[in-house]
Amino acid sequence: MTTDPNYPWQTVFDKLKTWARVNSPWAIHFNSGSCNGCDIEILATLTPRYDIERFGVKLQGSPRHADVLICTGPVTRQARERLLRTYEQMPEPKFVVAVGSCAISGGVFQGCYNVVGHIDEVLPVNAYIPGCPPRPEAIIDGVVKLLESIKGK
Amino acid sequence: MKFGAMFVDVLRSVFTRPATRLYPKVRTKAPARLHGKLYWDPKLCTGCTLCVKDCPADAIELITIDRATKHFVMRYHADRCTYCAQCVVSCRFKCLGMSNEGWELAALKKEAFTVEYGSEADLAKLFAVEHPGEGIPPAGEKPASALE
Amino acid sequence: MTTESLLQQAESLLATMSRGSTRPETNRLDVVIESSGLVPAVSALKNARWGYLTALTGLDLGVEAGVVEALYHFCSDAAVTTLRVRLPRIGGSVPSIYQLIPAVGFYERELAEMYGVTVTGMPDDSRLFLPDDWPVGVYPLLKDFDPQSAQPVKVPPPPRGSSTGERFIIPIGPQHPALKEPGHFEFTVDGEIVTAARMRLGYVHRGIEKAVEQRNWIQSLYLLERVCGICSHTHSVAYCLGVEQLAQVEVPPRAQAIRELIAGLERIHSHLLWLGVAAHEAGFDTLFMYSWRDRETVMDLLETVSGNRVNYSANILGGVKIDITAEFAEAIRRGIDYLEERSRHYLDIVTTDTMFLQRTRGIGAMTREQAEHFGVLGPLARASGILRDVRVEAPYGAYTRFPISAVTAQAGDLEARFVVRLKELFVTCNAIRTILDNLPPGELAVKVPRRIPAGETISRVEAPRGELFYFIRSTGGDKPDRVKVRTPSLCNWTSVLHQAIGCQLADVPLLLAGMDPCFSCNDR
Amino acid sequence: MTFTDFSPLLTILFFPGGLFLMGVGLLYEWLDHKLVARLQNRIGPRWFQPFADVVKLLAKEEIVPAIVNPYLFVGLPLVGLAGALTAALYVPLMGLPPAFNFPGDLIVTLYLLSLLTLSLGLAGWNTSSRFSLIGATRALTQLFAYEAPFLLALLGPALVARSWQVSEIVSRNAGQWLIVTQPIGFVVALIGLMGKLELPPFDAPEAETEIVAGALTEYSGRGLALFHLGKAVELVVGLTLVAALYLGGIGNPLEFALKTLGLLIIMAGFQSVLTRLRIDQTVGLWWRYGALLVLLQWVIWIVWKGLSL
Repeated sequence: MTTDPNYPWQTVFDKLKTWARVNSPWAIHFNSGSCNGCDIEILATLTPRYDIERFGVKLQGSPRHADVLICTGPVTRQARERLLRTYEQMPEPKFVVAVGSCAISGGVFQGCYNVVGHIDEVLPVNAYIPGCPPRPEAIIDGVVKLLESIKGK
Repeated sequence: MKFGAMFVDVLRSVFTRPATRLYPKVRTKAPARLHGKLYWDPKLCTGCTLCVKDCPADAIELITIDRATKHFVMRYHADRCTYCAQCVVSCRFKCLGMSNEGWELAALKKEAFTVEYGSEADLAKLFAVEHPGEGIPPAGEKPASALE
Repeated sequence: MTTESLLQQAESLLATMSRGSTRPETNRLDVVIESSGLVPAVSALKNARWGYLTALTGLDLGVEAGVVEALYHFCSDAAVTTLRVRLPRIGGSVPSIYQLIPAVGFYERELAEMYGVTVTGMPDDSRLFLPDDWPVGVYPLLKDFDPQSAQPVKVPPPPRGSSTGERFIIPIGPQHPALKEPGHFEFTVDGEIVTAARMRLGYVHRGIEKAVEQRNWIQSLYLLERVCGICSHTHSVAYCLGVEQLAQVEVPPRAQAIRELIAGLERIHSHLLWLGVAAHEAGFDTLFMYSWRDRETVMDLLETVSGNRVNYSANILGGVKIDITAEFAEAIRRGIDYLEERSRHYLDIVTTDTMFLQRTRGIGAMTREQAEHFGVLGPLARASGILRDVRVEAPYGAYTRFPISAVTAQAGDLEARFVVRLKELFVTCNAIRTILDNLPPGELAVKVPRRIPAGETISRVEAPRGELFYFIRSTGGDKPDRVKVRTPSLCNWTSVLHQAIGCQLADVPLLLAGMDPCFSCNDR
Repeated sequence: MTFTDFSPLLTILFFPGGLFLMGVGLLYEWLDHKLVARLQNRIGPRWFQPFADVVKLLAKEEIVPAIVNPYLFVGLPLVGLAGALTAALYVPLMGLPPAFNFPGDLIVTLYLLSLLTLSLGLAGWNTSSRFSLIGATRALTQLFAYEAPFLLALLGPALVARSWQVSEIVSRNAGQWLIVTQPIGFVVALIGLMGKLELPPFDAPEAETEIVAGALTEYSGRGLALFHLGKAVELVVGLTLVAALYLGGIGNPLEFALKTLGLLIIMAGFQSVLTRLRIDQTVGLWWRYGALLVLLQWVIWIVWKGLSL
């Protein structure tokens, strides 16, 4: 593939790439100190009532396969390094979604001695979904907003 | 001992519609008691700050504009809030409540989560104090309900 | 035996070791012993089969007092005997009782790393909750702990497990599809057979027990509710019960009934959630999908009633926030009927499906003796034939008015754990119906003072995973002095790690799921 | 009409080989996912989902781990896909006569189909991440478990037709529904196909909850996409083979498409009602029941033939 912007196929390829990216966001989930509430709501979005596979979202086990890192919880000292490593293992382009109030701001866990901070102090975050925990619908709403923003890029 | 005990369920699914709700295309109404975004009525507030004291997540700031005439501005951080409604219980003057509609709060920028409530004049005064020399913001620049 | 005679028996058993005993509450005996008397005292209780060790609380009485206490709580039905060992604040030491009670391993490690108490003779003294980069000699639960002193220190990277020879180590976690929460396991395998198992906790350790000391009584309620997002209500009930005992307020009967009602709904949601997760671990995604589809029914009920799907915040100190109107009661009844029918169907599936039984029947079997030896709690214990359920042994709140019958099974294998949990759903459904039919009228809450009178109390609550233990101490201020949370998962790990040895690697995820682990509960 | 009239290059690159085959494969994959989703009472993915997945993966960064042999890492997915695509040339794809044929091509096809699993296993060994290693071991163990029964089951129709050439078997057995006379062979062949494709309940080599993604754990981007495509192609080829050999030949393309669809529905049903087998259980199942039953059926068939002669 050539990278010459004047090459007419380039725009078509770019459009195709963006289309594929928006329609196939494979996700990986990392809990860096959450109370579990957000995690089960994320899992609930996979189940028949919400079925996020409608949007092409699949939960992957290996960071190498994932496009979107879904983070929950404040970042604890012990989990920080693993969170970073998981992010580094993901291939480009990658996106980060922070789910839950404590992932965004620390929530109730502000000032706890083993909490380093919230997600965006450790990783660049692309979308925030507040709630304690957010309803599965709210998570879908957040994912849709993230995909819209990718489309716009 | 049976082979494929879930066969009945699976077969039934062939002839029934999926249990999936088509959100966001089709939106069902959230339950009336749902703890969504907090709202605040500046007229009733006496500035006792019990809500601030009892908030487990520091989500509420009550900024005094004028103590004597009971003018306050409430700065609410939707991203810190745990939606527990303790502030609603703690408030003796019923000036706080949680909306059952404001729950789709997702945003791409964190700034969207800080909301200021108060009368327009009080908000303008606060803005002048916090952003000296920038002049009064045009109306609608920082609306009270930035999240909606 | 009545609580009174149990306590008298304990008192006479401990008479020779006792350096003074008190009865702080009607169901509690508090015996002060020397650290040299600990092993004889524990053996005396163990030999007489007096209850089981339920928790080990560390307590710092402050810099002026210069004393750190280690409290060993034993429970037998409703009676609680506490062995109180007073130690100097610096350089205190207690002997390990691991040889007598293996379940104490985690508690002793916690005591050592949180309070700097030396426990002599611990088989494993590695870090449990604190991070690897935590400086040596800094103990977070001491009253004069300064967060600034806990700056990260450089640690050598852990030796990367070699795959030479027969030692082939499979790491599971902290990020792994089988674990929705971070914990770290290392399974040494020989082919597909597990030969050794290690575990590292602390990825979700946030330091809630310390944070509680900096928040007022009301804020602490919501913080403790978020110890765990699955059994959040039981955590807040345990805390409320304790604080209400300290404040000596009587919660209105209606509030108590509503608390039990929500706890029942929560148990249904938790068990169905577990059923799905366990099925997923076994590679039976269809059962996962269907059980979670039906679980949405109870989630809807909880959301309609309380306003939140997960952390319901139904409790306030002194009562509840929410009322159950006739309209809600009707909705709950309808939902319960559907769920009961579905649960029967799921029970049928897990006990008859040939392929699924191949993965559960006879796997991870634990005899009654083993279960007692490891101090197992909750459905895990009940699946091995031990009736261990706080709601039955020591009814609290509305359980005195709406009693519940415990479900037990004998086989102790994974299948029995499925059966026990699913049958508990029927019992729970019936209890909810009884409550709805006889919902007492009256107030929803009474006022609880902002400052709680000084004192110590213990509250035990049956969470979906087993007994939840809270020790709460107040010094009369507007903030708690100490809240100790001992969650059921922590007690159950020892047994599961033992069972994993000799199992197929493919059975390990299901075996871990079988105890319904909750890392956020463990780590706090 | 045979496709040998066309330029062979065109045949291989576009139709029925290459692009067309991949397209059909991805469509079948979507159908499979959609069916499983519907059986689980949910909506499931949209029709273009596998296409979006593959395009996205192709456009993604490919991380080559430092410790692997880079040539093998890049080459193995190609070998796997090439094997599956080549196999397609010898089967009556979409009810059309095979593009190429020679006596004994059935055996060659079956071995070409195994190439994907072999390269998957090698890829796992090469990556030498712990999950990949276990995944690779399991994939190869499973290969040895189902290969023989699968082969025996597909040779049943060959025995009837007295030929080992796919086109010959198909034309000689046309109209004969061997599913009726050789039901055991059919079931073993279908389940063997599921084992080959590592579909549940034979997904132990990529069991998410135990070993993350098995041999493919370290693959990202292009390599993953190629393996993905290889699986999709193998799905079509396998379905075609089983349908052609057991369900009364090829008939016309529409009829044939319906036959393969029917097989897919049965497979989706199996996937949804069965629990994953442990690798030792899989091996036990194949050798203890699969292989023995097929042999038994052969014996019965031979004896019956001998008596009727």
